[in-house]
Amino acid sequence: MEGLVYIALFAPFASSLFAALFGMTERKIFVGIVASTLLATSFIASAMLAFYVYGTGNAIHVTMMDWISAGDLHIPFGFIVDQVSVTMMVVVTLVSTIVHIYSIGYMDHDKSFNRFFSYLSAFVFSMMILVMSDNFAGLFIGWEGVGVCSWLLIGFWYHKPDVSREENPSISPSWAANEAFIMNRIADLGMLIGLFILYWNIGSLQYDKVFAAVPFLDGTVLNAAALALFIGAMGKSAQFPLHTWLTDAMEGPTPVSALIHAATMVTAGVFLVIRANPLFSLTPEVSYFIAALGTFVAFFAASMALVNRDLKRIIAFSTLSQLGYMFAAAGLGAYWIALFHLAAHAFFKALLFLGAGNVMHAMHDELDIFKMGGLKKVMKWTYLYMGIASLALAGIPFFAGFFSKDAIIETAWNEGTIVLWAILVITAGMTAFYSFRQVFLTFEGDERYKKYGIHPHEMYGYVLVAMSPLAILAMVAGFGMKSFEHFVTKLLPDYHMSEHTHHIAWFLGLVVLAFAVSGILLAYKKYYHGLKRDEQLENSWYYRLLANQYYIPVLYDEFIAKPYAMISNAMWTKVDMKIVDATVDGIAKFLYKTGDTSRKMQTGNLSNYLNWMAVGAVLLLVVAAISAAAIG
Amino acid sequence: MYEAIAFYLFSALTIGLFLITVMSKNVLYAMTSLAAGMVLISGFFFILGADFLGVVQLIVYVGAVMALYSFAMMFFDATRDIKEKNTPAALIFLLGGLSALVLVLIFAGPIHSDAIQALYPMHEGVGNAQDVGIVLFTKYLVPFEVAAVMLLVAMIAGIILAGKKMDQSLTKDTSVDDADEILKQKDAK
Amino acid sequence: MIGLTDYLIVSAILFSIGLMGVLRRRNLLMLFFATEVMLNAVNVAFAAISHYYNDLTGQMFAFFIIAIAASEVAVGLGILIVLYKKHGSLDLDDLASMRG
Amino acid sequence: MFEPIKVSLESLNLVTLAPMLIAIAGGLVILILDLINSKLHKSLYVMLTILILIVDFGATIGLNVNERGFFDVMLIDGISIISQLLIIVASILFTPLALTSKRFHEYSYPEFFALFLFMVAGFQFMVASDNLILIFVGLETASLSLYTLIALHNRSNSYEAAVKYFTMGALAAGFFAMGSAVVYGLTGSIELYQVAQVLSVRMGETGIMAAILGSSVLLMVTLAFKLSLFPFHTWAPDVYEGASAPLAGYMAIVPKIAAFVVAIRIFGMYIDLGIEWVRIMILILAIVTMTLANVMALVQEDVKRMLAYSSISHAGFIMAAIALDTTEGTTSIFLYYALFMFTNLGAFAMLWISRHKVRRFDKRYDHPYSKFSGLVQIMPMGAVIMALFMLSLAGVPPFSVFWGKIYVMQAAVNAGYVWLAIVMGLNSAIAAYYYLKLIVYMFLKDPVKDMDTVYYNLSKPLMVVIGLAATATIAAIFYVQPLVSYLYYMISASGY
Amino acid sequence: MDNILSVLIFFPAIAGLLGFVVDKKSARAYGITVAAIEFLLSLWLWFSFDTGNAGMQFVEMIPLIPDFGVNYYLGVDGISLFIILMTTLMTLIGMVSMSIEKDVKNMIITLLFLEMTMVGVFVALDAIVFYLFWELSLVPMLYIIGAWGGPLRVYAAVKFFLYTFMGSLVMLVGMLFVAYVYHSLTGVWSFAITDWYALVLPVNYQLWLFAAFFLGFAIKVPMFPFHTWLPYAHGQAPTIGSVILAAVLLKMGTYGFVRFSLPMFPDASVMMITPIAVLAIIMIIYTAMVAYAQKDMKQVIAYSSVSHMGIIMIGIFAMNAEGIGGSVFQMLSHGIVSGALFMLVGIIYDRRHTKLMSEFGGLASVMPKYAVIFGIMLMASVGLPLTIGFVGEFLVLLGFYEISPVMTVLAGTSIIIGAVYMLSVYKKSFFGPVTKEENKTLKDLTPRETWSLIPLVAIVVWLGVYPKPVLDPINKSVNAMLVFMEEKAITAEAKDIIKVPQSATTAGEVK
Repeated sequence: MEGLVYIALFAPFASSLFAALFGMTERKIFVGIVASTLLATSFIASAMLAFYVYGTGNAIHVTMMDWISAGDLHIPFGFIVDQVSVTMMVVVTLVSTIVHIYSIGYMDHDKSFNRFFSYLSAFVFSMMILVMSDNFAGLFIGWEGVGVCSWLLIGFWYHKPDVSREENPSISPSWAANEAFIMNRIADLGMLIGLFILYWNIGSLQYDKVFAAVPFLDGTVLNAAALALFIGAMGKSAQFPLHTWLTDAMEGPTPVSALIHAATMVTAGVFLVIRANPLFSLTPEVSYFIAALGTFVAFFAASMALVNRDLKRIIAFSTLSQLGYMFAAAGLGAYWIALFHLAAHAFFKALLFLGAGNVMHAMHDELDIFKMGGLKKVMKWTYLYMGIASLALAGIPFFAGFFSKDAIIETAWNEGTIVLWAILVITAGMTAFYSFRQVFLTFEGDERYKKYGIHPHEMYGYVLVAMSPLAILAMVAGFGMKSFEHFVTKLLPDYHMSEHTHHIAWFLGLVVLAFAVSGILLAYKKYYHGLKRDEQLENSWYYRLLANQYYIPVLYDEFIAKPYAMISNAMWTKVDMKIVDATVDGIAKFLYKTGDTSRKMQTGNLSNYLNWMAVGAVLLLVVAAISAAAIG
Repeated sequence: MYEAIAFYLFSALTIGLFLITVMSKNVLYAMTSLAAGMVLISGFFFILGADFLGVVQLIVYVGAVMALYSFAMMFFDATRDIKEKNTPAALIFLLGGLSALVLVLIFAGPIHSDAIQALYPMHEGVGNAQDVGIVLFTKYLVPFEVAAVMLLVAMIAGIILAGKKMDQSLTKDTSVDDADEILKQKDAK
Repeated sequence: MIGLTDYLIVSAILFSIGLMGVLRRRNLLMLFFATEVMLNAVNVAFAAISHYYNDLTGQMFAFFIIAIAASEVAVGLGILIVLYKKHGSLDLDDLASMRG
Repeated sequence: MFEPIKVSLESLNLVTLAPMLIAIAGGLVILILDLINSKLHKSLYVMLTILILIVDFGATIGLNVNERGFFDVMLIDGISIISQLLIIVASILFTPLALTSKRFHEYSYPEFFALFLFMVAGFQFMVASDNLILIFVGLETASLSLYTLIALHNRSNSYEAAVKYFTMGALAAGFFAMGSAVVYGLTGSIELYQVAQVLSVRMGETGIMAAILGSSVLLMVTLAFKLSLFPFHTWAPDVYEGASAPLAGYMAIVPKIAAFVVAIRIFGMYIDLGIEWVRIMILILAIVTMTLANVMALVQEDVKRMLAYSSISHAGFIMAAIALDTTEGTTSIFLYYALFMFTNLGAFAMLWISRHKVRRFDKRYDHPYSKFSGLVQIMPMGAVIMALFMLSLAGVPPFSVFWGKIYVMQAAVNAGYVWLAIVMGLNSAIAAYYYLKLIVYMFLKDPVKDMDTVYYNLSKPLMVVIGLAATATIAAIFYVQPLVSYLYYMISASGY
Repeated sequence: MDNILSVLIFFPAIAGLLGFVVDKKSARAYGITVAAIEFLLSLWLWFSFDTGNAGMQFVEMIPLIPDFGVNYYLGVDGISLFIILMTTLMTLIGMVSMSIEKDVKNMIITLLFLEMTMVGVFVALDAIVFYLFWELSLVPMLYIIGAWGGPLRVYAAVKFFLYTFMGSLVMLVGMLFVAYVYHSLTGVWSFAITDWYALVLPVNYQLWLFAAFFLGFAIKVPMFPFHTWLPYAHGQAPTIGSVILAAVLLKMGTYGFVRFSLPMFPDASVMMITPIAVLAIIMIIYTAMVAYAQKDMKQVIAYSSVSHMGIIMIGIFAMNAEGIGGSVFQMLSHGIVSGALFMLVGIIYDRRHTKLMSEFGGLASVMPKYAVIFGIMLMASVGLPLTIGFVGEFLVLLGFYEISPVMTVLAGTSIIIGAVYMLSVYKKSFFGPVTKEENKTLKDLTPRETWSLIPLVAIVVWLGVYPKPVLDPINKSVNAMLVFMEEKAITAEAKDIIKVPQSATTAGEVK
């Protein structure tokens, strides 16, 4: 079994290295094939591990070697395959494999084809470390590793120039990449602090030791640690106020968005909260804060998705919103539900993104849904996939999203947090609306793209085949909920609805469904028959507020980035040059001036010299007399 | 009483003469008053019983030194009045006055002590020259000989500095900016 | 009665006169005169102290000072002569080619 | 009438006089040789001088410590021996600089070498006595010779230098005489050991302080002039510039050693008597000197003038050690000069070889910095060696001056003057600038003029001297130990 | 070979002397060979180093000036061992990568002398010998900056020299005072650091001495506000000069803190934690901001050096094994990474003769290999896990957290603002379209450049993934030092703050 662990872990690494070998050469199709095969290997190994864990209920714990040891700190490269991590592994490798295969088709015209695979596999490797590590430091390796890969991949088309925010809200891929990295770094500092708190209070960063010791710690310490870790999670999972990078990250190639910014990396924050559940369950205040923030983000992101015109951004907002749901669940203590939603979401959201990728591919990278329409004629399969994924996202019964999202909303009710419940329900309606707004605008109605002289075409067949597992999972995954619960609750605390909630569960489900269906109907009414633009609405302040993401990116730009640049510049030109350095030079100049002044006594005239001698004698006398008087 | 009169007379005269030496614009006057002042200084020595010193003062100073100065004066053709941009008088008098004041303060203090034993006492009834001679040729023989060397040095120095050879300088003092000229002249030759 | 102090004060005054001369004069020859005055003033002090202590050391010192003064004159005039040959002047104000 | 005075030859201890007599006799021999044959080449005289000095050295080193001779006029204690040795060694080292490839005016006089030897003898007398008369006479003998030697260079600048030095020296002599008169008035003696005895008795008397103050100030003026301490240093830059480089280098060492010995004897006595303000006066003088000389050196355009200021600053540096009045402090003075000697010799020798016989480099200066521009391209080895000397002067370890500096500073620290050590340190940092400036010119700039970049004066003997100086500068670390222990032994034996 | 340390010191020096004879055209090969041999010797030192021993090894002691207590006293422990290795490595790599055409021979000789002084500083166990090499190292650097530098080179070189010289002279006074105290307590003169360690000084002495040493070291580090010589020095120095300066010379300062300040003045060090941490934090944040404002690529790296040195400083004053060990490791990491970054900047400078970022843009498209290596170094510089940069930074911040959480957060902002300026450099220079015509034809790395960078990349990854072989000996020596400091501390506060790791107390292997 240990061998499988290493295969699962290192196959993506091997894939990355292999692709990197050809990183600077022409497109080589076999690179994509080899990479996909290796990823598939990793998936198979993960699946086998999952069966093993499922079958035996045992976790596999391996320690590869020591990493850092200094003082009392000992960090090994240790990996643990237990119920939680194996779930993540399977999800990650599955989606990655599909995305890899998809990318062979999607990236076929890109001259950096090989490099792309190298990055993508490296990402998977980092993600595997993140989920498999048996200690917080290892988690942090993966954490940063996925950050870097995300940076590389968002900025994959680095050669694009910067443009104004009006033209492209993300400015440029490289800008978006840097934004993502820096925002994540802010959160990572929080995470590091969390690690430090745990280490200095417990003396170890190993999960088992930490979680064993957590119950004996002081409340404030726990709160601090939980909060700090959650700050880390907020960055990676793009929770408010660190959310802006996620939509900008859509500058990356679409497979990247599917894999990283929908299915896997962004859920790392949720994973962290789930993983550290013994800590979070001891800190109800922090947990409640997580739930509340999650709920807020769910609504907040959904609201922005309502009016957006960018195909990928809409999906990105929906991802954000769904992450909010997950945090809400995790914050409320329903860790396994959060994990379940995480997995289900990974499937349908990846599918959605890949579908969007197909559209982009067909539309020659056009993303404005107002310029699309009627694509169903040429892209039947894609329409089908995206439809399925949207249904799952909207929470229509028997699709994956229904089970998981419903459970979360039910949890909110169950915990008695009616406000959260209400918001989540409303958000569910909004989710349905914007998903179908997007689907309808893209695939139904008049063929607006013709104006722009675009000739769309369906994606390659093998790509569509490769996407099918996701579609199937998006449809059926929900039925595995019971066995999943059974599986993961061996590790995670089980969460049961109270008797009362259980009784009215059908009712609650109906409420949610009602909202979802009405959302779809509204979308149908407005957009199914083509785009009718409402100038008045589009110019209203709230529409513009939403369309501009509440002006938050602008605010960040104006109040953080620009002042920072300004202060930096002032620090350099004013403080460093004019004060610090000038002081040093000033001392030197002062000495030089003194020299210049005092050399004037050296007139060359003997008479002056003689006078100096006499003056000196008098001075000497004065000095002697004064010091004699002073000493007494 | 007699001594007091002599002292005050000599003091007044020397101060006056030396003031002329210092203040006069004419070298001749200055030198004459200097010589006269030195003669009077030897008067002090005689009053103080330092006969030998007085004689030496007369011979060496008034004789030799003054003769040297006179020759030098002739050489320098310094009989005319000298035009000097003297240092501002205020500074001079300030410094001179201050030093005088300080020195007077020092000397006016209880510098003299009866407790001090003379190491080389003068002997009653013995001529000053004899006393001096004995000390000079025992205790101070070495300084005496060194003084001889010093005079030798002075003599050699005087001779070679004033000698003809100094007129033909081997080490000229032209700057390199004139060097081109020199080179050209050489080429011309 | 004339005491040691009186002599010393005369010596001090003479010394100061000499010093003033040194400070004041710009003509080298005149300047040398002033140094002679100073040395003579010191001689008076030595002779007086010697007298009042009844000790010969002071006279010895005065004697050597005379010798030194004489040698200085010789060397000094030697230097003055070469200088005069070169510069044609004994004025200090003409003698400031090196400065700074 | 007197009884005839009987003096046994043994009680005179004539051997204490031997070193000086050798030098004087040597000078006379040279004069006689010249009388016999006036066509002899200078190299003969140079070698003769060196030989005489070597004999002198031998005689000195054989002296017993703590002896007095000749009616106690001669004082052969530890510092007198080591200072004489230093004087002689420095003289030996500087003499061969006469053997340039070009002829210079002063070396055409055999009298030059005779005067040189008389000067050495004068300095030796100066340090080998605590009798103010002999000190004075020795000082004047040496000084008069030195004035003449400077003037003999026979350039208008050298006359100017000689006149300046001479006139100020005459004034200083007046001060010295007056100071001695006050001392004599106070104690009835001019022998320092007697003076100390009488003063220690008289210390308690009221009103006596004014006279002590007067005497110390007057004597200090003279010594400060000799040591070129601010503001009595004004002659030094001009005289260094006007004198030939070997003499300038010589002046930076030998007269100062002699003057330091006298200063140790006089002011050490005052401080030992418990007169604290003398210490303060010396410290202030030292600090002002090293600082102001340093800042003035910063702005110099001529290397020789810069070295003049630097030697003023070094003197100030060492002057502070006198104020410490500890054995280590006194040791540090001699150690410093012993180590400084080689570096200084080297630096001035380098200037000397770059001297053109007739021309100056530009209208004003002989050795401006720009003359050394790009020296590394013209004469790499010379540039490296010169840089070595500059680094040594700046106090970069492990070159010789560093060990001197560190010893002085350690002495200051040991005596409880940590702040003084810090001031010294900061001053060394300032000083580094102007030494560095020369290095910058030599290594980091391009030559300015094609002519005058030739090194006219270089000859084999000079190369040997420079090589010796460089070796001694670099290898200081290996001989510091024996040097220190010898100096320390000698000084502690003589009770300082 | 018990005298391996002497060999390490003097081999380059002698080689440098002999180098005068070598023909100009072969000078470079000569230099590389010598540096390679020196590097192999240092490797040999590592292999024969007894990692189980925390104390000084390969000790050599020859009395130089016994009356004065100066000995030729050398030794190496876990702390200095790797800095020596880094020194020899960076010298070798610097020489290999060197692109200088003018006066190559002089450069080679200078570098060899510089190597001698650098190794000397790190192996000296006698304060005077330490000081000797410390000062001597200024001279070759002065020459390198001054002779091969940019237009302001003389100013920069002189500023560098004088600034450091000034500080170290004050330090020298401190050393002399310690020697004096040692003498007055024991009656023996000694400048041996190991002897000084045994001195228990009163707190006020400690504070003053700490201040004196601080000035010397802080200028070298360089700590805010003494850092302004550094941008000039780097800005004007040729690539090789910057590489050595950043990689090794700056480490002398921090090494000095570890070797002198901490063990000798434990109480004062503990009392000075807050002021120094404040300075270090200012240094971290302020210089990072200044770095962000720079227009010249090299200046960014220069200021980033200052910022990173702040991290090292803060770790040293964490007073626990994690922090100090992390600092020492970070010294190595910073040495390798900043050295590599300077080499990289030098490479583009050689091609374009400008370092202004506005002149570049889109380099990743024309110079992919270059961009990759730059990217790796950049990531190491911002402390990405599994690169060398992370280990040290992580340990430092971890260690300092015990002292002050708030200040750790402030210092930790370095991971954010570090990323800000480094990424901005990368974006401005490497991303975006190729706008300048001159850039379109740029050649990617030549084999020589590649092969001088590859080892560094390898080390960056190797020590990021498996720092144990390096970290263990460091840790051992640091533990020993902490045990010793704790025993020696006299104030209760210091005893409290100096944290000896449990592993060190239980193992009992420490003398």
